Amino acid sequence: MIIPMLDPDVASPAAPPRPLEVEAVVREHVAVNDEYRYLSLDLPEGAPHARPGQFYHLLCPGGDGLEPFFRRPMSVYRIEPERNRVGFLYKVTGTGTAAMARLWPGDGFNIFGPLGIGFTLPEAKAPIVLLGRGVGLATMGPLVPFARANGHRVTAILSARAPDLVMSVEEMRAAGADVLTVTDAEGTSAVPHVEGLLEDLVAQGRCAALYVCGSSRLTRLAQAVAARHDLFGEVALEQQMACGVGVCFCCVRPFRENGETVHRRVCCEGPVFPLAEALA
Amino acid sequence: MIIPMLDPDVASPAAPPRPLEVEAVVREHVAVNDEYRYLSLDLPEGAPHARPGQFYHLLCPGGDGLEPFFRRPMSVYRIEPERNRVGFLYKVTGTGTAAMARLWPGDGFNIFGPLGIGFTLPEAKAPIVLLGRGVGLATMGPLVPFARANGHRVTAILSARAPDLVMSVEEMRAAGADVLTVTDAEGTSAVPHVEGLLEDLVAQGRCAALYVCGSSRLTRLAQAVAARHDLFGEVALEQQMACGVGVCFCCVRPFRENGETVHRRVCCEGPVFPLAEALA
Amino acid sequence: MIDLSVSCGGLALANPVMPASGTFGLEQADIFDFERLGAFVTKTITPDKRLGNPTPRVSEVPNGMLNSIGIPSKGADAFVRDVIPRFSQWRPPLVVSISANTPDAFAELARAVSVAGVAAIEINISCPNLEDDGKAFAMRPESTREIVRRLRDATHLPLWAKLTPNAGDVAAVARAAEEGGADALVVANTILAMSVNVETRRPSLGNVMGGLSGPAVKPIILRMAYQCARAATIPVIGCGGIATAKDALEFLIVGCRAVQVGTASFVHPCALVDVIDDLEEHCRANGIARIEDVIGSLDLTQTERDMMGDTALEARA
Amino acid sequence: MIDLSVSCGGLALANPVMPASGTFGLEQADIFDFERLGAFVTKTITPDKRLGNPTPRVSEVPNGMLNSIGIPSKGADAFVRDVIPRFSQWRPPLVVSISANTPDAFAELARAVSVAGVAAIEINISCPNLEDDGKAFAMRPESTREIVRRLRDATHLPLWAKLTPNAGDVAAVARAAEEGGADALVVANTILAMSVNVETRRPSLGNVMGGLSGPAVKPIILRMAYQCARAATIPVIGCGGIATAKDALEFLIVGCRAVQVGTASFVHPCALVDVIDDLEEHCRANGIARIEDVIGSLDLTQTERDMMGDTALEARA
Ligand SMILES: Cc1cc2nc3c(=O)[nH]c(=O)nc-3n(C[C@H](O)[C@H](O)[C@H](O)COP(=O)(O)OP(=O)(O)OC[C@H]3O[C@@H](n4cnc5c(N)ncnc54)[C@H](O)[C@@H]3O)c2cc1C
Ligand SMILES: Cc1cc2nc3c(=O)[nH]c(=O)nc-3n(C[C@H](O)[C@H](O)[C@H](O)COP(=O)(O)OP(=O)(O)OC[C@H]3O[C@@H](n4cnc5c(N)ncnc54)[C@H](O)[C@@H]3O)c2cc1C
Ligand SMILES: Cc1cc2nc3c(=O)[nH]c(=O)nc-3n(C[C@H](O)[C@H](O)[C@H](O)COP(=O)(O)O)c2cc1C
Ligand SMILES: Cc1cc2nc3c(=O)[nH]c(=O)nc-3n(C[C@H](O)[C@H](O)[C@H](O)COP(=O)(O)O)c2cc1C
Ligand code: FES
Ligand code: FES
Repeated sequence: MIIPMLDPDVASPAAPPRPLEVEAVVREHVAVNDEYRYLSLDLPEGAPHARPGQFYHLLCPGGDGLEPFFRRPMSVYRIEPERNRVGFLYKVTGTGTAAMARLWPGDGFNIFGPLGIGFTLPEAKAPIVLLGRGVGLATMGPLVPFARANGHRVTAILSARAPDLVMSVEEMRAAGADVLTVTDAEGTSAVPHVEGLLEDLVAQGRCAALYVCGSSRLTRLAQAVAARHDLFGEVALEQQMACGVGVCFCCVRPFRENGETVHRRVCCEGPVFPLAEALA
Repeated sequence: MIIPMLDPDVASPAAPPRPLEVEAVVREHVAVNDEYRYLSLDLPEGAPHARPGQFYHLLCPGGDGLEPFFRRPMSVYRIEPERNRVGFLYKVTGTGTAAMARLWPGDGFNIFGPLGIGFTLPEAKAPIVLLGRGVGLATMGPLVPFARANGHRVTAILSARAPDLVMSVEEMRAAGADVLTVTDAEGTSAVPHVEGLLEDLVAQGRCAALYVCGSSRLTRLAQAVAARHDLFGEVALEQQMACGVGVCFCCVRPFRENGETVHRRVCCEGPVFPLAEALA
Repeated sequence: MIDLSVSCGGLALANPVMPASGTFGLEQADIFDFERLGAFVTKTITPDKRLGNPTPRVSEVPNGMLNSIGIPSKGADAFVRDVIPRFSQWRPPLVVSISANTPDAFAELARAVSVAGVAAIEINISCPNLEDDGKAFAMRPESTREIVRRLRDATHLPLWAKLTPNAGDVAAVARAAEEGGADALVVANTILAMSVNVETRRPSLGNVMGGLSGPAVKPIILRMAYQCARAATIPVIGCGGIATAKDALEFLIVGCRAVQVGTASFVHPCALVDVIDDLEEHCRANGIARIEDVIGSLDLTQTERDMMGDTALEARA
Repeated sequence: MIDLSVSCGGLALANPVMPASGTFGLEQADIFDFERLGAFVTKTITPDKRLGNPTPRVSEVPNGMLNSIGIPSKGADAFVRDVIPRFSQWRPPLVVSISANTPDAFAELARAVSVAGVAAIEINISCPNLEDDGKAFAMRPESTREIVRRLRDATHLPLWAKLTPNAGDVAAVARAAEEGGADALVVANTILAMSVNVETRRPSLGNVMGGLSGPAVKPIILRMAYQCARAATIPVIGCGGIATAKDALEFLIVGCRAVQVGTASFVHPCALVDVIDDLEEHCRANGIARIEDVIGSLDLTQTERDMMGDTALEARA
């Protein structure tokens, strides 16, 4: 099954949309592979729409011993303004996502968003490279059609444990990206090999900007390569969240800011940050 | 719809059955009138069965903002050992019963019981009179077929706010009881009038024993009549419960015991008590 | 038209509902209408810059959450310069929460924030997330009386003393705060707690222990608010597990003149406004003209309620 | 074969799980197998006959309950004569819980229950449901040291001191109880709380305030059990909101040598036996040979867990 991540005709609005708590309705809920599920929601009239890299804060339904108290942050995987829908690609890891996995088409689902700061594209249609692993792919998904729609060449390097767990390959190709996959099983996901791939892309003039998500190992690699060639770069980070809007300060991560270490909030100063400043 | 309360061929076991926590399955769940619902459950193999006047402690399912913490006590309304079923007649009054009202056929329902001490019949097939109001009728229901099966003539005086709210009339008639109804609407439920009915029954030799439930006003009346004519009598009482088995002492009610006031636990010393001793 | 206004701790509030410190900030300005609030209460600030505690800083528990945020702070100067002025665009009064580890620093900070645009100072003498096994000024009446007196001398602004529920005798601490010169009591901060991941055998919080908040604490804090309202003559502001108007009403009924809503806003971003709307709706539905009439209206005539009593009965028969 | 046995407060227990006082009685003998329990703990008795508090005596709250049962008691003589002998038919040791309002009466009662068939005495110096606004001996270290010392002299049996979570400094009270001669600490009793029916504006309990118990208190009591285990050298028995083996494990991991299960039995009548079975299952599944190895195994090496760390990642990639 192919799930396009962004409708080609979408350009990003100037100002970030104002977040809203809305009661969405489950349209489609399917297993993408053994580990990941895709959830598509119908939004109420007038609901704001997200930009690539933004997330929603989901109120997963309790019951049967699963009582998630906090909302759960999820990146938008598919953005469909004209159909007034939003889609998430997620992995069941604990209480909240397990509760979420019980949703049926037609069920109501309380979501709050869109939240956070999304990806920014480099100047002048410069070619970009996406580097992602695990749920990181979900976060990077919509960046492909977004970049293509804005005239950037896109190469995506997707990493996973095994070939059958690499996601979004067809989706990203369909969206116009050149896709390379590396896996632990094939022994191609090790840092030296990936570094080689990146260097080749840089040499071929296909990597003016680097976007990474889903692994601190890959983040550190991307930081090295970007520094070496002075490339624009961004990293999407994760941290546990309570408020999701910047007031509780639970979601901080450390960054390097002219010499000293500072804390930034993933929910509102991110989740997308300048690649060079993250302490991965 | 007529819901028989006890299968004719049932005689009460000698010793009270050992209570069990079991996962029952909803068989039937219907509205009897605007206020009352009937719930029939299939019991797992080997589940014990109740005696008239006993109750189950129900674990009403949480969800959607309804989170009952305690179990809820409910008298058995229908006892079907050979079909391995049990039925409850209940009114939605708050959190727990509202949660209960959401059960669908096929749903599991965790119930614990049977609990408490049920009704006892008088000697020598003596004729008995039931006096009940509101949910009290649910508690008295199975007493009719139980008494008839043991050769007692049964007269039931059923009280309610309005004629359409008097329940179990057909059921009790079908089970072999003479049924009189009194209602506030018709102005026939006032104590003096009901007292007249009772006195007539005593005079006609139809009232060797009195069973009352659902109203302290009627309980006091029954106590007076029983004392006047030295009749055997029992009253089924209600009190909020936590453990349901006699250890927490939250369900006490006051009783007169040779002169002094004592507390007895409704869950295990009742819910059925000697009529004369209750302080109604 | 229902009158929701109350006077509380030296301020006249349009309604008795305000955010709890640490759960509110300018970031929410585009999420709900700030004009609707009874007051603004800012995140506690400290004299100087701080990073706060290690992550994980929060953990969920049944019906509540633990937090060990600590008090990350940009320092007083930055706050006075950058934050306070921005609140002047809205009508509700601004209450600034402050904390410090020594009386001197505390007094100095009180002076520093006694500036135009600040309507009252909430003194967080109770934050259980700092070091010292959760102890704080407000753990003991004496230390409470002292620090409040000290701060009373340091500012002309109304002083709200925020108590800790970890104290053994909150009512005595409440009296001490009043004697010290507090204009109101906020009851209360979070309850020191912890949880453990049985798989990793690690505490769920980077700081090991943290403060419990949310619905789980409501029955405990409601009891303390009731005890404080009886023990002190200054207004009590209830704070602990309030998520709905019904919760707020419980606090008002036992004698609180206002309430603060914290954790609930993390679950429902517009909880504050919802509580205000539903309070008004409750008053309308129950023929209550002024919210003042609800305050302290607890009915202690305990008729033993009879499950079979004919009153109960009429309701059920 | 997993070894669940523990030595605790002068007793050798087949497993670390026992009922909490006031939630257990002979009435349960036909509901679950008494032989399975680590120990029996009886409802607190007082020197003389008592009726207990007015109804309603319980009220449910989110994830827990309030109770103001008080201590209805048939008196010591009836208990010694009629109840104690009946427990001799089972193997687990019998722990008798006692309470009184004066040191003399307390000591007298301790003597009275120091009879054959009783393995240890749990002294309830913490019941928050009696008069005096919930105060109790265990509210202060001094009064705790005194009463324990007094009772230590009154009986040769192991003494378990049950503390109150309403005290401001539970660790200090724990040390005081140890100094007084207690053989173990039970942490803890219920937390004083209340709730209000906003329709009737009446307290939900006949006694206005009552003790909170159930899952809602677990994070608070777990923190106190951890503090007491660090402060005292005698065994700590955790008690508060334990409903599952996972809950029990949290208490064992922070250093408790045993646990008590109370309110959970009201929701699931066989909770005690379920907790024991699941504890054993957890040990089997995790290759733990002796439950002793779990006790006090809290891992405080706080590596800041990284949501993106490659370990976390391998789990999620
Ligand atoms: C900005 C952002 C975007 C994300 N996008 C996606 C996505 O598109 N697809 C996807 O599968 N996952 C995504 N995640 C991770 C996702 O939030 C967690 O997998 C999820 O919260 C786990 O919740 P749980 O209840 O199943 O697990 P539990 O372990 O029960 O969660 C316990 C607590 O920890 C928090 N938590 C656990 N893991 C994470 C994590 N990795 N990041 C943040 N909080 C966590 C939960 O929110 C909850 O508060 C994203 C996280 C962030 C911060
Ligand atoms: C032995 C016994 C038999 C009963 N049989 C029936 C029956 O057959 N049909 C029927 O409709 N009702 C019966 N009741 C009453 C029934 O238990 C209550 O209507 C029910 O518990 C209300 O729960 P709720 O959550 O809907 O109400 P809520 O008001 O939300 O309940 C709050 C708390 O009060 C308790 N409570 C409220 N009302 C009563 C009451 N009248 N008696 C005891 N506890 C109460 C609840 O159990 C709960 O613990 C019986 C009660 C007892 C004690
Ligand atoms: C994430 C978080 C941060 C908090 N920070 C502060 C703070 O800085 N100062 C303070 O006085 N209280 C702070 N609190 C406590 C709240 O103000 C409030 O007293 C407590 O959470 C109980 O209310 P609630 O249950 O409505 O959240 C914080 C609470 C939370 C959950
Ligand atoms: C209904 C009830 C009665 C109780 N009676 C007593 C008692 O008599 N003596 C005592 O020391 N603790 C008593 N307790 C407190 C419990 O023993 C236990 O300390 C508390 O409930 C916390 O544990 P839990 O959350 O597992 O219930 C009682 C608790 C409840 C709920
Ligand atoms: S989640 Fe509250 S500040 Fe980021
Ligand atoms: S409900 Fe516990 S003793 Fe009756």
